[in-house]
Amino acid sequence: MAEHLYGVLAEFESPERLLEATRQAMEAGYRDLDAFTPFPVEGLDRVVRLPRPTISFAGLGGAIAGAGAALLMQFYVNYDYPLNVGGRPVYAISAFAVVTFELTILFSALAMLIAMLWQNGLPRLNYPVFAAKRFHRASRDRFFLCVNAQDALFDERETRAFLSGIGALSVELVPK
Amino acid sequence: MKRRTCDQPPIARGPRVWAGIEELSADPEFQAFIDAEFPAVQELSKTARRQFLKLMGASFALAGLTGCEKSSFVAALPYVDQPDSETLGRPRYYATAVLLDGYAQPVIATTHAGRPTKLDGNPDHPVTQGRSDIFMQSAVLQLYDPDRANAPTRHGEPVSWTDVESAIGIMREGWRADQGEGARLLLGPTTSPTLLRQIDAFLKQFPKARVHTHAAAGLDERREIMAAVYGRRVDSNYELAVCDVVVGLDEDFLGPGPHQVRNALGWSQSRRRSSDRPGNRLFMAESVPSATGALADHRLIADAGRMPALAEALASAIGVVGASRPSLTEAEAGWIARVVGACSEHKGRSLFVSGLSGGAAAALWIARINQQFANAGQTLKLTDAITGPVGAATLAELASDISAGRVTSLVVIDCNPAYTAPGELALGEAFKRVRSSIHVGTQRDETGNLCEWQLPLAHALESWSDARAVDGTSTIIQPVISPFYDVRTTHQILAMLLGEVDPAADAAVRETWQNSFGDSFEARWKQALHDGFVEGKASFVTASPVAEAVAAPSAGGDLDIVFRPDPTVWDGQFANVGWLQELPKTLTTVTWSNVIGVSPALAARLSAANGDHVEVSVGTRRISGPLWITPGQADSTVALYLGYGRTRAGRVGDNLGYDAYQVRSDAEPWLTQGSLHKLASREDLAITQLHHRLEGFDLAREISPGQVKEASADQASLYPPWPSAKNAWGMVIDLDSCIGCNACVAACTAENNVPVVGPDQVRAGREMHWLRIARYYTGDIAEPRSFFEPVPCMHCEDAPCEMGCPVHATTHSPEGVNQMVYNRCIGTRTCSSYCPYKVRRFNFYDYRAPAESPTHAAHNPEVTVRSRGVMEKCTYCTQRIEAAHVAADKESRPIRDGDVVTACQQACPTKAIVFGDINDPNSEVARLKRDGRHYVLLEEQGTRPRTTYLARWREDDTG
Amino acid sequence: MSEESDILPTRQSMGGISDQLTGIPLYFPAERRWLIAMLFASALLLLLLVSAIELFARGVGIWGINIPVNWAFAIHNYVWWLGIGHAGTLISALLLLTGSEWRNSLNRFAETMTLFAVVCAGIYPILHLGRPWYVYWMFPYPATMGVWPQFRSPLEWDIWAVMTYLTVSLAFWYTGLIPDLAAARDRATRRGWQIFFGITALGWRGSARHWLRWSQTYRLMAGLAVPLVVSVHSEVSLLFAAGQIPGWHSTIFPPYFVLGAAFSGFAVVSIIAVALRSWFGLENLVTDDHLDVLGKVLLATGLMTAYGYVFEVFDALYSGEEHELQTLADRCTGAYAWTYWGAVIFNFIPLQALWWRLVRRTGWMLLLISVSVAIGMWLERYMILVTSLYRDFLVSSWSHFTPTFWDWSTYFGTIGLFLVPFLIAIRLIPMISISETKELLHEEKEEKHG
Amino acid sequence: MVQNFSPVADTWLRLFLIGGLSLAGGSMIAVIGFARSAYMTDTDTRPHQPVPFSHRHHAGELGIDCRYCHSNVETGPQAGLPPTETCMTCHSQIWTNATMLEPVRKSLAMNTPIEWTRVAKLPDYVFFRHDIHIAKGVGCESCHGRIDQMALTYRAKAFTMQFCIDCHRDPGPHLRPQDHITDMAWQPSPRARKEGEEIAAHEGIRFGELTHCYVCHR
Repeated sequence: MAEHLYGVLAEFESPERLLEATRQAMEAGYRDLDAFTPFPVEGLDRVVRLPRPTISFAGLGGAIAGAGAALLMQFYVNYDYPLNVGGRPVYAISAFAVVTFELTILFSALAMLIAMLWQNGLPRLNYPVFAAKRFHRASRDRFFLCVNAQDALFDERETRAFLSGIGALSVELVPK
Repeated sequence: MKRRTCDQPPIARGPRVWAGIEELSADPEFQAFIDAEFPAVQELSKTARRQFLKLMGASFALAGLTGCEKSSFVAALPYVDQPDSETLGRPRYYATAVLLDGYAQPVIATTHAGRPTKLDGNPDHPVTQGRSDIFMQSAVLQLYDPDRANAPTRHGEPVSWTDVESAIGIMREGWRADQGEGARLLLGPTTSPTLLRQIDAFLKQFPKARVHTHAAAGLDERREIMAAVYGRRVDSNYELAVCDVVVGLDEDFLGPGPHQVRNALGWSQSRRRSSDRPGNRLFMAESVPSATGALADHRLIADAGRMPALAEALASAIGVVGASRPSLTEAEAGWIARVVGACSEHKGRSLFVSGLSGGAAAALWIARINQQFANAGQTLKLTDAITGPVGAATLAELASDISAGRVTSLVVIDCNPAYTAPGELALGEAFKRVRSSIHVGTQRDETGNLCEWQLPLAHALESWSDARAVDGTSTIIQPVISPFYDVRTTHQILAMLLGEVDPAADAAVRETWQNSFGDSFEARWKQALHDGFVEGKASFVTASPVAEAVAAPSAGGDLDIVFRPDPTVWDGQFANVGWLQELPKTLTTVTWSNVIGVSPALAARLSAANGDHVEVSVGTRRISGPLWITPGQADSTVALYLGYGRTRAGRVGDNLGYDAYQVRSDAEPWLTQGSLHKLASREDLAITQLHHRLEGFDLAREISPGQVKEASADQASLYPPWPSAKNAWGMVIDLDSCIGCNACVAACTAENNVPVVGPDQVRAGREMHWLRIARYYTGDIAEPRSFFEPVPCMHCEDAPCEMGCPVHATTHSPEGVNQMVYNRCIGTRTCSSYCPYKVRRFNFYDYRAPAESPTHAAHNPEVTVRSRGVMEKCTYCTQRIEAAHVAADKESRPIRDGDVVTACQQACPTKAIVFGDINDPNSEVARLKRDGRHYVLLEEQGTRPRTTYLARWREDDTG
Repeated sequence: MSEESDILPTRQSMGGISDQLTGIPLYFPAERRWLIAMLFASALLLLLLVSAIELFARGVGIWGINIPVNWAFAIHNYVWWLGIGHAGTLISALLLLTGSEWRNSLNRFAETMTLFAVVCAGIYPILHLGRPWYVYWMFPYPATMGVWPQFRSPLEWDIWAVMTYLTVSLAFWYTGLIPDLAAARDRATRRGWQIFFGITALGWRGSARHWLRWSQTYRLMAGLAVPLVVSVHSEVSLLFAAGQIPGWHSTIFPPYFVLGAAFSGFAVVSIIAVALRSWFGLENLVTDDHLDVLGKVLLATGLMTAYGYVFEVFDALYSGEEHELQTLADRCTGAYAWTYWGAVIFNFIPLQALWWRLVRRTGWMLLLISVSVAIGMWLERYMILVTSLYRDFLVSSWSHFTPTFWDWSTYFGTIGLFLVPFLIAIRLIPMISISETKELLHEEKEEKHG
Repeated sequence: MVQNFSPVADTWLRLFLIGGLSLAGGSMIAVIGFARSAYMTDTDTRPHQPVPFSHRHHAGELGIDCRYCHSNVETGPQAGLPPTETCMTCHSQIWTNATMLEPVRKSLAMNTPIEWTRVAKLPDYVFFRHDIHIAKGVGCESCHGRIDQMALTYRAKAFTMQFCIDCHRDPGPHLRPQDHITDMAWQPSPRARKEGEEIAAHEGIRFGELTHCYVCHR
């Protein structure tokens, strides 16, 4: 019955309402929830029990990679063709610090950007919720709660009823 | 991508190249090519642009460093029949001589694949001892001057030599009829035995013919003065090497001229006699600052007109009979007292000299003083005059003869009277009245343009000839390259006048020496050619001053006007040599122009600044030029410099500066009276050093005998030491010996293909000389103490420049040389920004010459010619170092001290520059680094330079 | 709660903000004025193009540089532009971390400005090369020569620093932009806009998960950007401080340069803020309070820069090193004293007016002061380069510098290079962060209703 | 309703991203490779010569020593191309009328050089000397390859700086005994390094001093 569906989308007019509704949905036993909002809503992640994101580890990894690459590069080129430059030492660590620092930052920042997009599954131009009639307001001034069809408790009619029951401005089915 | 084709004899194509240029410079395609090759040109004004095209033709070296990485296949041309002696790519050396004012400048010519590229003094020759001056160095560029007369002409139309010979034949007909009545020869200064012999022969054939001589730079006047004093034709030779005290009156004996190298050698030799105090003392009284004056321990500033009085005052102070004491200023009296004090205990080891502006009046007293001190024969030696011919008439007489209509045919040989004659003789006009006139010279110059016939003369390096050096030793001049224009030597032309047909180039010279060598001719001839000179100086003669007191010329007019040959283009004969034009003048650092030198006080009176135009009037004649304030010039003396304002020098030398000959009088050619007033206009002079006051920095140091102490050469560093190779190159420059003569700069230019950039680029501050001679003065601008300080690359061991380069284009060699790799340079100019000494030079534009320029033949194939956008600088002549390495390595032996000699060191006439291996404790340079006067420029910067200095001696005031 | 405590007027709806800001690209209001501006800017850009062609065809000789002043306009303007390029990232990153809410209305165009300023700076190191076609030798690649770049050279550091700075700023800017692009996408009606924003927004849908990861990334990036900004201009200062030239060789240079950079940067931000707000009627978002804060920051950084000036003088006097003293004298009385005093006057005299609240809150006054600061900082860079080089250690190498036509044309050209893309950006992206403004607005409303 | 893209759009986008990245990476590698290609280094191309001179025949089959024609190689920087005279020493006796040799006879008759096309050449800013390399035990073959097997001469080794510097860094293994300098077939023995170092020691090669710039660039 629900195979052709992505889920049910309920519209709320303020973050507070959304939070409230989400809390109720969780209590009602819905687990596979998602929310779409114009800006990050304080505390939503706790209510939906989202795991802490792991971008920072990507960043750390990038930083280490960057520093390593920079040092390796600078040591190697001076090892490969050691030349006396103004009587300075061949492996002038202090002089290599600058490029090392820059590359650390560069790699780290890029790693985080890529990780963020990757984990968010972006870019993704076509997505079921976009098909929803009122979804264009999700980036404007409305706050949407979505119960996915995969949810154990999901039942097309009951879920709709439940959502309109907790004060959604509108409820609509989102096809796959 | 242009190529060096060293294994191709380039001379073969010489004439074609020349024709090429002539046609090309007009042709639009060539213009386009120039715009591509020399972007600089486009931004120049129309006239400047023409100027630049000229320049480029005359003074750039060729080819080399184009960055294109893909190496295409190019043509290679082997010999058809390779000369046995020729080793491809190996330079060969010939002993010969070039000429300055008729005197031989004995040289060793370096030739690559048959083309001379470098001249240096002949080491075996007693006069030069291997040293050189700027004129000798630049003669090679003169050889390749594209503006040289390349074929005989009549009224400017090219003709053949057979035409010339037939014309001469007709002349001879006439002369035979009247024994040469109305025939005149006008000779430039000459010492050539062969030429003199031919002249005699000519006069024998045509007894009524007359010979006149004309030397613009003072040779004639010197001889006249000596004649007036001693009553016979003698030359004076200064034995400076044995002098304890030298006293000069307006005599710049260390300045440019035929005697410079010998005098400088002698002076520096005695100057360096001991290491704990100056070996001699130098007193100068002068009106116009000169190199010699700058070096004097005690310098008196006096107007030129005062010299006879000063001479007499000296004489009376010393007790010369008949000398009365004229009234003196306090300064003059004090100076004379010092001189007398210094000389009294140096009888026979002191020397008094006076110059042209003092005239016979001063010279006579000086001669008597030398008599009194028994210097004559000791420090002052007289020889019979070696310039000839004896009994020749003067230029003035010629002028009057012409105007009197007594001259029908005139042959002008190797001089340019139409330009160099005193203005009042108006010789140019006179020449037009001569029925048939012939000019024989390397250039179709002002005179050549006036004469009916212009016969192109071979350059000394293309000629068989002979000449005598200043000490009288004869040199047989042999060609080191076959003439690449249709030219003849003076001897060939004289032979034609004597009736020979198509005489061989060496016939006359051989004949001369056949007579003197006699039976052992072949052997001695070979020997002479190999050595570069014939043993036997002019023998000394003893003469004593005979003349009674000579009256000093009476002073009229408000200012003393003195004339000086230009320090770099001399009397004007070198005007078309780009290298010399771009050399900074000894004391002013002005290039590409002459100036009117005045004292600071006079400038203040005129409220004029450097570059303001002023007008000089002498009698009715006036000229105007840019004014230059010369620190230490006498208040009411004005200095005019000869050699500029030429109109037919060629594409380099035309229309620069002003023509001082215009206001010159025949009676008083060196010192006259006149007036000066300021004009509204001004010009921006091309100078290489804007600021001369030392501002209290100790850049050029002095040391008095008391302060001398053993110095240690090693300098501290924060960095861990790098291991040195077996050789560690270093240089020491002795400021006490440097006479600021520029020979080093000229030599460097020739050796390292340093481009000439032209006045506009010099004005922009972009001159390219790898080695600059810094001129400083300390103290009051009215009575300054002057310094010369040559500044090449310091080759710092902890070089800031190297640290700045992002692409490893400048690095350090294990031998301590700061290397600059042009082909790796991308032109960030960081190195130059970081260089505390600012010795790096940058190719802001493409300064190279187009392939068509004949001057590319002068370029040293061992050194890359730099292209646009790369940095360059002194390399310690690395090509010579590497050559020495190869030579030593092939024999598996270490390099010996003296194996490597840098171009500047080789040229320096006072041996002030010493280069060598500082790892070898016995090397000359290592010894000097331990000398008590040794110091490091900007030592506090911690750059640890390899080039260091010896401080200049300052006399303890105890004297 | 009183109005003053709010930086944004609370009587405006989220939807309103959305429409207002997305409306600027989607239904561009000021067509004519924009075209005029664009025409002017492109003319300048054309000038740069001509100058560059001239330069590559003939060589750096067309500039006024010589020995010893072989660095002048190119490096001088490079430093100037880079300095300006520092405000954007600094403002948004630093203030994001400190959670100053007034940032939200400024960060977007400040960052945009940064990007293009850095581009302007970035082309100079290439233009000023003697042989620009070999610029790739500065990068480590396996060459057939077997020679590598020289990593002890401040110039080499420069390349890496500027590249990093540009890339990271770009990443930071884009990360913040994604949600707003989505907002624009959802507002777009014309197909063209839909596709453009559709692709650039990467399919952002504001899901709770997206927001979670996004916020963390954004904050961490900010955390990196701040030290980066400081490092980059410190490094640029080493370009001079690493040399031994008197007037360069000083330890104060890194902080001195960073502060100077922030100073000039904030000035340009203020200029743009005032301009944009009056142009697009954004008074409701860029309020007088914003200008007030900007004014304060400008004043603060200005005073710190002034401290740098004072310290430089002290430094020279304290060292007592004769060449340092010589350079100091040259700065105050030499041939280029006008640059020194010009810098002092333009930088610090009008600045003092900012002590008054009224001046800070009046757009045009702030604008004038900011312009004077921009000029002042330009003169300062000129002073640091030319007066240090034209008279260094050896008296015999002392010389002069006079900029040529091509010096100026290249400089003005880069202003075109800055304006053209900036004007285009105005038409393509929301110039103020929509999501963050809404967030702020919501918070304020929260506080109101307790 | 903001469903602007169909599902395929995503596929295209991904393809585009992957394609772009691999193109960028690929072109970089391509450029680096190209710099080493036979085209850029002019190896293996046989330029046209006025006379189809065969080293295989003269040096290989006839076994004429390199130094007979390139007589300068031990004494000067340039090995030198043989003057026409040298060719004629033999060809005045044999193949006297061969049309192939017309240019040579013409050169002698007209006294104009034969315009060969130079095969082994270095950029202007590289100052190479044959004599010292010969003197220190570097064989002809080390740089010029098996000339004795070339019908028409070509550049066997890419004369890149890397090629020179490799040997300058560590001459040992590349050196050979003096009597094998012109020996094309010479093979380094298994103990090449040891022998090479003996030669180096004997010739007093300045190890570590041969890699600084001024050795080759001025």
